[in-house]
Amino acid sequence: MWQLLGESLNSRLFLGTAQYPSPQVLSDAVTASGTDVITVSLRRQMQSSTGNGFWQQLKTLNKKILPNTAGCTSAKEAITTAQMARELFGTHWIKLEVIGDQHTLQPDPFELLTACRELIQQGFEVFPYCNDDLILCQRLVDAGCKVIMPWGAPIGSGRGLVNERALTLIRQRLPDINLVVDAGIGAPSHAARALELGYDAVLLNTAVANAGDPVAMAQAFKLATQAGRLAFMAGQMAQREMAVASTPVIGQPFWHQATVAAK
Amino acid sequence: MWQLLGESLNSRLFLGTAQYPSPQVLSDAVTASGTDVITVSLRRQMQSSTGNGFWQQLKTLNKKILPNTAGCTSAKEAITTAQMARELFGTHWIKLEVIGDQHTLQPDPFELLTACRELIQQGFEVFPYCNDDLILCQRLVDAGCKVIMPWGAPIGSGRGLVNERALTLIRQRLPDINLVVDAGIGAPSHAARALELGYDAVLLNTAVANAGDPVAMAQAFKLATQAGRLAFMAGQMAQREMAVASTPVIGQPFWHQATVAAK
Amino acid sequence: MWQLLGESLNSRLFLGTAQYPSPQVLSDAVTASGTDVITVSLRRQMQSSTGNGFWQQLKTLNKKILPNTAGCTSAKEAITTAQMARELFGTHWIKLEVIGDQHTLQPDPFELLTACRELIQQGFEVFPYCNDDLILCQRLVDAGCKVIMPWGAPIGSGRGLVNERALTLIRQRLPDINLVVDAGIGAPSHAARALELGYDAVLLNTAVANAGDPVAMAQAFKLATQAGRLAFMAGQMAQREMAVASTPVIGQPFWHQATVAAK
Amino acid sequence: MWQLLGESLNSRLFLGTAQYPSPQVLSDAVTASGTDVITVSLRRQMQSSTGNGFWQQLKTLNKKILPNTAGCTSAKEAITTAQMARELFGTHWIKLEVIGDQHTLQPDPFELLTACRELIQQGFEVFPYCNDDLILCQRLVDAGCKVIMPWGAPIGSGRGLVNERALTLIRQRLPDINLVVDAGIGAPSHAARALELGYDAVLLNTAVANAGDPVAMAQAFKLATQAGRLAFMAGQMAQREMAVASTPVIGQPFWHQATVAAK
Amino acid sequence: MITILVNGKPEQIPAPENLQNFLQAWSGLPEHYAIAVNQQFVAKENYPQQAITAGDAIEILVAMQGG
Amino acid sequence: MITILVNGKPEQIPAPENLQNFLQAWSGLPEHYAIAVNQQFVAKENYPQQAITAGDAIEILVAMQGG
Amino acid sequence: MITILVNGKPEQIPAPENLQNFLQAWSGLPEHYAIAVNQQFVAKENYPQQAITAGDAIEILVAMQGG
Amino acid sequence: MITILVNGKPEQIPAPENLQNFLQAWSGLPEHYAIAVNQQFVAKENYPQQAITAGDAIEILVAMQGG
Repeated sequence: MWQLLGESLNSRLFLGTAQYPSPQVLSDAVTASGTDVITVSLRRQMQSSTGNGFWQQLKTLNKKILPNTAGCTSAKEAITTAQMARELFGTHWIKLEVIGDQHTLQPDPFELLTACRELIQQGFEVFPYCNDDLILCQRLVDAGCKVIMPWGAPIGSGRGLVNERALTLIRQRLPDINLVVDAGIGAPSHAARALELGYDAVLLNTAVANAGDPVAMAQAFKLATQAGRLAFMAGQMAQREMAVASTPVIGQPFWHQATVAAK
Repeated sequence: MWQLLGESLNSRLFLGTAQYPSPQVLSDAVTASGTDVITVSLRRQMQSSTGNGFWQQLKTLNKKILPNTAGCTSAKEAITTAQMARELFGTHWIKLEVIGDQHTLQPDPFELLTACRELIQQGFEVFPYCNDDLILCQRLVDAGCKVIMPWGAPIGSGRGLVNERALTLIRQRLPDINLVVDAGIGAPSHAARALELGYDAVLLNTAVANAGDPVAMAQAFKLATQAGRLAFMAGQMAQREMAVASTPVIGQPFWHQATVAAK
Repeated sequence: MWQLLGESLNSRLFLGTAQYPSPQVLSDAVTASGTDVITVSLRRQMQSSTGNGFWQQLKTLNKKILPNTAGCTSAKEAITTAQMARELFGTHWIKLEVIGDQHTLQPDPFELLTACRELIQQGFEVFPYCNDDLILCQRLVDAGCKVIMPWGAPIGSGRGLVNERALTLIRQRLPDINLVVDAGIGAPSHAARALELGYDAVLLNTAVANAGDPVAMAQAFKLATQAGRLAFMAGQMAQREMAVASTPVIGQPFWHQATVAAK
Repeated sequence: MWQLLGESLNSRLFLGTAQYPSPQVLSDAVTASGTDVITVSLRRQMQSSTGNGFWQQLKTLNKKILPNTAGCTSAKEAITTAQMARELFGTHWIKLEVIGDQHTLQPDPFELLTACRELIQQGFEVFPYCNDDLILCQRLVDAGCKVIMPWGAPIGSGRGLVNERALTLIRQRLPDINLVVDAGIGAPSHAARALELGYDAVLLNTAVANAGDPVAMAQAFKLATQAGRLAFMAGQMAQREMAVASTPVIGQPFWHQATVAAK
Repeated sequence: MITILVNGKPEQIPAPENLQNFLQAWSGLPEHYAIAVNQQFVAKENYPQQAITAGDAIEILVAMQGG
Repeated sequence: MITILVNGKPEQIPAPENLQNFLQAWSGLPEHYAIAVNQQFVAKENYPQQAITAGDAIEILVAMQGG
Repeated sequence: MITILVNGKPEQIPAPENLQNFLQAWSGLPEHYAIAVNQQFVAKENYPQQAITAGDAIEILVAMQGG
Repeated sequence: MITILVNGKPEQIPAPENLQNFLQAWSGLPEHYAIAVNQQFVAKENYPQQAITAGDAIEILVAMQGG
């Protein structure tokens, strides 16, 4: 059990709802993941849309909703989208995504910070999706964010934590902020690593939705985040440059001692 | 449930028994880890030894015993040690460790292969601790090994899987052999990764025994190995060079479309 | 010979002038490096200062001067420093450094961009020291920069190009901009790599000044940057996942063919 | 100038002669590379062979010849090939290559060591192409090798030094042996790095022969190996975890001091 | 008749009116939605005051899967 | 007498004056320098017009090694 | 009296004897152990046939924690 | 006539003979070469003593580019 913005959560896995083979698989994956927080977006209702179906599914899933501003490329667009999301989903939580490049889907630090300041003024709890630049993260905190979500790697790339040092630095320098690795998580080992570094949670979507068996993969991520958090709390051994025997050397039979002495 | 040399095992974590702060912590960690296989060694009884106590503890733990030949630096020493272990522990399983360098505790491929051939002749099931050289692994298989245990990193270093490509190659080329990553595992994320690569299990000791809270860490590794195996079976997404949106782009409000068109 | 802002340069190595054991070693290193551009700063004259001596040395060295704004932490400070540098050194070139964190000496993207816009308005040619975020680099170009200087690694760390993918992306997306890797270069191999990626030059200081023999190291960097550029222009082989024989297999004696056939 | 097996060499680049677009390009590349040692092989004369032409070309190039045993997969084959090479080329130098896997072209440690022992008995100077396992390297030295050639990466892969730690360890532990990185070098920066680690030379072929302009690339490698060696001798700065200012902080104008004090 | 854009498609309505009236008359209205007019969010309580005139662009957005 | 700061050190001068006069009288002036008053750059041609009054902070900077 | 090595320490026994007799007389014998004489394993059933003579090195090993 | 293999191709020669004679008669002999018979190296000075009989495999190798 941990606290996030006054909410008590069990899971440290936030799960996206897109790209699943079917609504049923989505529901089963959400359940298997044990997640408390799922991300959603806003779109026009399409003719062949399952929009209403999805609304009903959200009710049934009964999880904390974190709407995103996916696709926005300016502060203005992101603010409008966030306002619409607040009314529609009845939450002042918003995953703030302001894209600066259509090919890499990288966050735009400048528009992101601008939008962040305005939305916090308007009473939102902003979860900014940002890069791993400490200075940007610090500015977001200065703007009033209580949660920061640096990327591990580009969205949908599945490459894991490409700059572990940068992520570690952010954790060290922002000890009181809730930190979530968002984007780039491709495997449970990546999620475990983020938690081992002291991150509070991970947010992912593609790695589960595009797995051969999304439900099993959701469960894998559930276990991996639990493992990573347990390890962080348990206090991990330090990495060492050289080898250190795990089996004791005291009491070795003499042939070992002779060998050692000879070296 | 999986099969190893005719035994049905639940866990994919083999756990070492050395370096724990106390016998009680060892017992609790073994239990928390869910392991079915624990490693032990042979040493002279020391005056202040807990030798008999340890024997009783092994009885109580009631796990499959995998004795090692830790500290041996020649085939001859390792063979003698293996023979003594077989009689003492009543098992023909042996973790074959023949060290080639006292600083790095690297396996000696030559003495290892020699010992391996002899022990298999004598009816042992040999679990060779080896480096990540495919050719050596292939020779060990040719010698009759059904399990191969390449290292992730030097013993006790905790650096994880330093050459993932080499480990992946071994998995691809020896699809019918039980593969266990032995040594170098420092964190649950490393263990999860080994399983994600299709390895059958991991063997570790220091990462649990030297943790601040070994029992919690043992549980973390239990979850991580489960996560890694689930992920391997579920079919993982491919890593991608570039970003791919997880949130659908269809049905975006027009301001997004305008932006995209303008770029 | 290449063109930078209308200047014809031979060398692709920009060299810092700080931290050398003596003025003579500095002069010798500058000569050995073959550099055309050296960086300098502005400071108060200290009692034991070599300020005037340094001024004379600059005259004698007769290189293109690139003053920096080292130590500035706001756009305002950086702008004032740049204005002073322009008058003192008689150049409108300025290496714009606005630090966002005293421990990591990371650039502050926000103050940097603000200062950049103002200085370009005032007629400066700005060489911004920035991180490897494509979006920031793009904004700097939009502001009028013709040269961008992303870091390889933190200043003085000597860790090389820690995120080669990010640097490669910037090169691909800004094909018409002069790109210089500034900071983090610790060895000639790092400099060669930057040039191999298509960067136009590297800027470094500590790796030469703190070497055991700075003059020899300066020459090493000279050769390495030449090597890297030659390689970039020559067209490098693609990396391959698997091995490919360099020696031809055709015409092998039959024992080879038999072996191959048997496999 | 350095000494290798009693020969005085200028260059630390050994160059392969295969895969060039034409004999003329090969000659020009050899000249541009500045190499003193070129590798060759033995094959059946083909109908369309340039065998005689190549023999004449070798005479004209007038470099030290290092014949290889490329393609051999057993000690027996390699020994026969070495004996034929000694007679044909009139040299007792042999690059000993015994392949253990047709896909990865990895060296076979066992057959390699066997062949090595026999050839040294027969008076050869053996240059064994081996993996980066310290134990194997030590055995080769024990067998009488004065030169050891561990791989950087698989032959023809161009991936550079994939396990720098292992190569560094070999250098530290075998200080009196001539060490050459053979295979895997894809770019001048890789060659420079090998020399920076204290390796005596590099051997490469594909990176030059398959370059868009092999002659320019040969020159690039010439410069890079010179750079790497110079750097090794000059004494390189240590890598640091954190940033260290290169520009002095003493004498900063007060606005900097105010800023620092405020932090 | 005046022309407006609804979710990017041109539609014709008889005359300018307020948003509330427009929505009541609009056939495709989903059950749960939020609205922006000319890229500005319009809160539900302001629908009666929000004028719709020629050339206005109305976005009616619904919940969708997202990452 | 009024007190000003020169390169961070308090100095006393008889009365307010312009920067040009101040510099002519100032003992430690280096040969080559640039000046900021109260963190604003003052160009050489503006020294006669730049007033120096109580509490002003003058920075006189010279060339220094840098990276 | 002859001298042998037991777990690396010199011990004196009256005369050569077989391993079984030696062990019965030896004070520190643990409950569960395995034995090597001169680096060769000796199986339990061979203790009566295993001679112990001057200079022999006996290793009596027990179970120990290991990795 | 007996059949031998030369560089992997079957050839017929009238009768067993020594390697030196065989080479003198062989049409494709390059200027510079080294020889193995049945995978054993044969030094030039041993050509007269090296018998060639039915089924022997002769490899005549020349210098080739290599890495």
